[in-house]
Amino acid sequence: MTQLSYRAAFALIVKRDLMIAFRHRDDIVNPLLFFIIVVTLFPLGVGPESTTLSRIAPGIIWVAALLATLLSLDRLFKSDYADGSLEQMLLSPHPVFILVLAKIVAHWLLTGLPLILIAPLLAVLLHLHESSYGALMLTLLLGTPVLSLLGAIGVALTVGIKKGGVLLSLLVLPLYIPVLIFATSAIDTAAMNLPYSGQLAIIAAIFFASLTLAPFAVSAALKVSTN
Amino acid sequence: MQFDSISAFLAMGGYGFYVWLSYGVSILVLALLVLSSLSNHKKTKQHIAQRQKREIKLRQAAELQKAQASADTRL
Amino acid sequence: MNPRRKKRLTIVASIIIGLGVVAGLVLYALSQNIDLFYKPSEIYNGKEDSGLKAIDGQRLRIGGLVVPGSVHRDSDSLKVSFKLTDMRMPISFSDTDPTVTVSYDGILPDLFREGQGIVANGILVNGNMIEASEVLAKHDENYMPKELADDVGEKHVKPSYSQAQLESTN
Amino acid sequence: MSNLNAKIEATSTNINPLLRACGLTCIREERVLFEALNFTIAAGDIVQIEGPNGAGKTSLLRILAGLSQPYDGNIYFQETPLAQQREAFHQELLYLGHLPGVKDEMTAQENLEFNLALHGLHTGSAEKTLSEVNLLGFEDAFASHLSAGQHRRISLARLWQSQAKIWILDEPFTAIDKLGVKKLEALFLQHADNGGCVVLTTHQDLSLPAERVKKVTLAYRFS
Amino acid sequence: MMWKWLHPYANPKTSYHFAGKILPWCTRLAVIFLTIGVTWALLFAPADYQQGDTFRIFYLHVPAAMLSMGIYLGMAIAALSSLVWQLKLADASAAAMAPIGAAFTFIALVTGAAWGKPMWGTWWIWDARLTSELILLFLYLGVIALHNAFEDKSLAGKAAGILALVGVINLPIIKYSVEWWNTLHQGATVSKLGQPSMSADMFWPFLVCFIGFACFVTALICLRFRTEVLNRNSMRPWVRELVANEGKTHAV
Repeated sequence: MTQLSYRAAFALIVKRDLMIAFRHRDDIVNPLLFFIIVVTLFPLGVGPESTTLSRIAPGIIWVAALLATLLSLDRLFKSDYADGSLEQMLLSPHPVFILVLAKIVAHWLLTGLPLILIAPLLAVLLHLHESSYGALMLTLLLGTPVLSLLGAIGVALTVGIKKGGVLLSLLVLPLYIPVLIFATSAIDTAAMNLPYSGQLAIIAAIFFASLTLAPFAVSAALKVSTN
Repeated sequence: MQFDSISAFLAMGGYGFYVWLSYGVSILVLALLVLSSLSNHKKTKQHIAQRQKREIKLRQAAELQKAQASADTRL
Repeated sequence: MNPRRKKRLTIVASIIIGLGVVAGLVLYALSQNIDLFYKPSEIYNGKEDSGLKAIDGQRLRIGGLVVPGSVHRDSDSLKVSFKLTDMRMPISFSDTDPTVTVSYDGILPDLFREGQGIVANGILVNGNMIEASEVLAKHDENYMPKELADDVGEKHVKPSYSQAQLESTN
Repeated sequence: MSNLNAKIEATSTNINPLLRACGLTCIREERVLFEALNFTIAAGDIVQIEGPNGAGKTSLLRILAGLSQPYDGNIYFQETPLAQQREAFHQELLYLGHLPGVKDEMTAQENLEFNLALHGLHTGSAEKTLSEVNLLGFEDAFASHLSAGQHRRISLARLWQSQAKIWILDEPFTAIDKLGVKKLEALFLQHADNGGCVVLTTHQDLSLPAERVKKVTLAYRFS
Repeated sequence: MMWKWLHPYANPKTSYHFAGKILPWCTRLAVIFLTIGVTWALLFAPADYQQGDTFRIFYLHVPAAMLSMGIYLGMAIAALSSLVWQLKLADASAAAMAPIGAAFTFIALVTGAAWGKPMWGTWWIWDARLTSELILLFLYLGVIALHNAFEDKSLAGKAAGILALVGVINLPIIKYSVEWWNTLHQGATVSKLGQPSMSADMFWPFLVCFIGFACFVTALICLRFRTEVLNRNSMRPWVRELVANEGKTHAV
């Protein structure tokens, strides 16, 4: 019997998830549209004054990114759970955390990456300070994978529960708070032309911590949920 | 004793509102916690007792049915 | 080494490396000035560790001791200004200490007094003036009864306001 | 060994045990489904698990496959507890549950190929295998256009390629026509003869020779 | 196994009765200590030279804050042992602790706000310690919500345990946030061994209050633990017997 290597198993799952998502484009487009609409609501609600907008821009973009990710999390395990493929993956002869990591990476490619690409455009609409663009991109680059990783823990815990939607946000949003705090603080600091490497280092630390530990938490949670 | 009169005690040196707010909320929360814990315990026991009664009934019904069935075959 | 062992070793090693990276990043972050906190002397000389100086118009947090005798209160509004100097233990003041002037328009916290440690959020103007949007009193972790404090020579009078002063905000 | 709550024909007299259940107890939502269950499944066995609805057949299969944890007791695969050798066990396991695990967004062939690849099998002959389960001509059809029976056939197609010794099948005949059932039964017999074992639940009567099929009968319990 | 001596207590029946035996003693101790402690704190402890009588909030705020973290730590340890060693009773005790911890976190936050308003000049500031204590409250609420979301109590316990363990990272942040970041919140007073930064006539009532709260928490954990054990073992003969017997005595 040929035994797939870790890398081959990882690539197999990523490829499959991407293929399914591209054939079912709503799943990619809808969270992105949600992100754009939420961000455009603020100038309408707060008023189009550019000084106010540029002050709250980092917060708006990050909160919208948080909510958009939260909205897209359902896709991560729910449909696989509903049609039994999750069960088959848990029974495959690979360590579960490899499969989980592959699914999270696919999720990030499908939600985090589009958010990062569209964010500078929205930042223009919100009159973000010119010197903050670098910080915005860097925090999103380091921060959105954390959103996918930590979110996966929440989804894995609630995947078996019928009305898990509200519960999911209750579990996941508190875990997102540190990322939000340090990301917006980094962007604010950058706006004042000050070094923001400290905040960036903390986000990077959160990223590495969740990258090493979340796959194990998720696989434990999936084993509980599919029980 | 740090206070000369009851009114001085209640005033808490001008900070009465904050002090009594703290103590009031704490007592309220802890009282609610104790009451809910006690009622939970009681409810659990009632729930178990109720289910036992239901099971006894179910078993009696099954035995009755069996007895009837065997009576039917004898006839 | 059998493949099963090898796999397990890879996993353990990657976890350890991951956590090591995390620890390193956290230590680095702690050496940085994340919350824009300055001491009065650092307004002049730049941050102790990085030498970074605050610029005019920058938002910052400043923390220090209120210099005795420096508090000036406007008699018919809530405007107040005072000088801050570096916090040091035990508390002492000398004329040569660098000081910054904080101006504030609002009700001071009850703990505010001369010689007290405070934290102010505000904007730096004119190199060593701070227009505070918020003044918060920082309390140290030492508690003692009044009598004992009187013996040591500490006393505290909380700031009081006249009706006219309070109404001036409205 | 007391098995108060279940009638068991699979016994421990076999020389070559693949799976051994020891003191299995399963409790679901405060109801005891079965208690202190002991049995052994050896190479060459076809075991049918019987019982009324709600007796815990599916739960027992899921515990055997290692998907659920029993409340008490242990499963041994080749005399070593499951938990200590998950990957080696999954290498030798093929489990098909109630749900076929077929993605609507993929074609029949892609579904089968993914399932085979996930379990480390060659994907080259997927098209030929699909013809075994009567899906010739449906290879490029998206699963969303196929019927429930066809979904089940896609997932069952793995059986023809499988090199796993232990097959655990939950209601494999649901939505399968008579001819398909015959074909599957023949495959089970062949698998058992080749040194594998099959554990399944079904409400249909198997047309296999009675001496080949061992039965585990679970009774409905009131508590 | 080195845990062999623990074995009798790993039996649900034994531990149920054991908790039942501790319960009345802890309740008595809690009532005694809390009565003395609160009276002392409110009437006899001297006012602080700076903070005046608001200092009396200290006697609620500090024990509540310490216990909110202590209970979380206990819950996380219980969750870990339930996940790693499959200890079913650890699960029950973790479930028992969550609501109590949430209540104490809430008290710590409210009393802190009521103390901060007159002293710092604000009900709330978004500094590291206050924010992370707030996140702690959210984590407790998440754990409780997960416990309620699953029908099967042992699954609920495992799921909530994973969340509790993920949240453990918050504890060191709360503990060290005051030293790491320059915040308004004062440093530790009580745990500074050797050179207490508090005079004795202020410290003793605190100690009495703290012991009282600790006994109170232990008693509550025992009570809720008993409920959880009953819930998880409701089909066991000993539980049926117990419930049937109590039903009889009540009927008489």
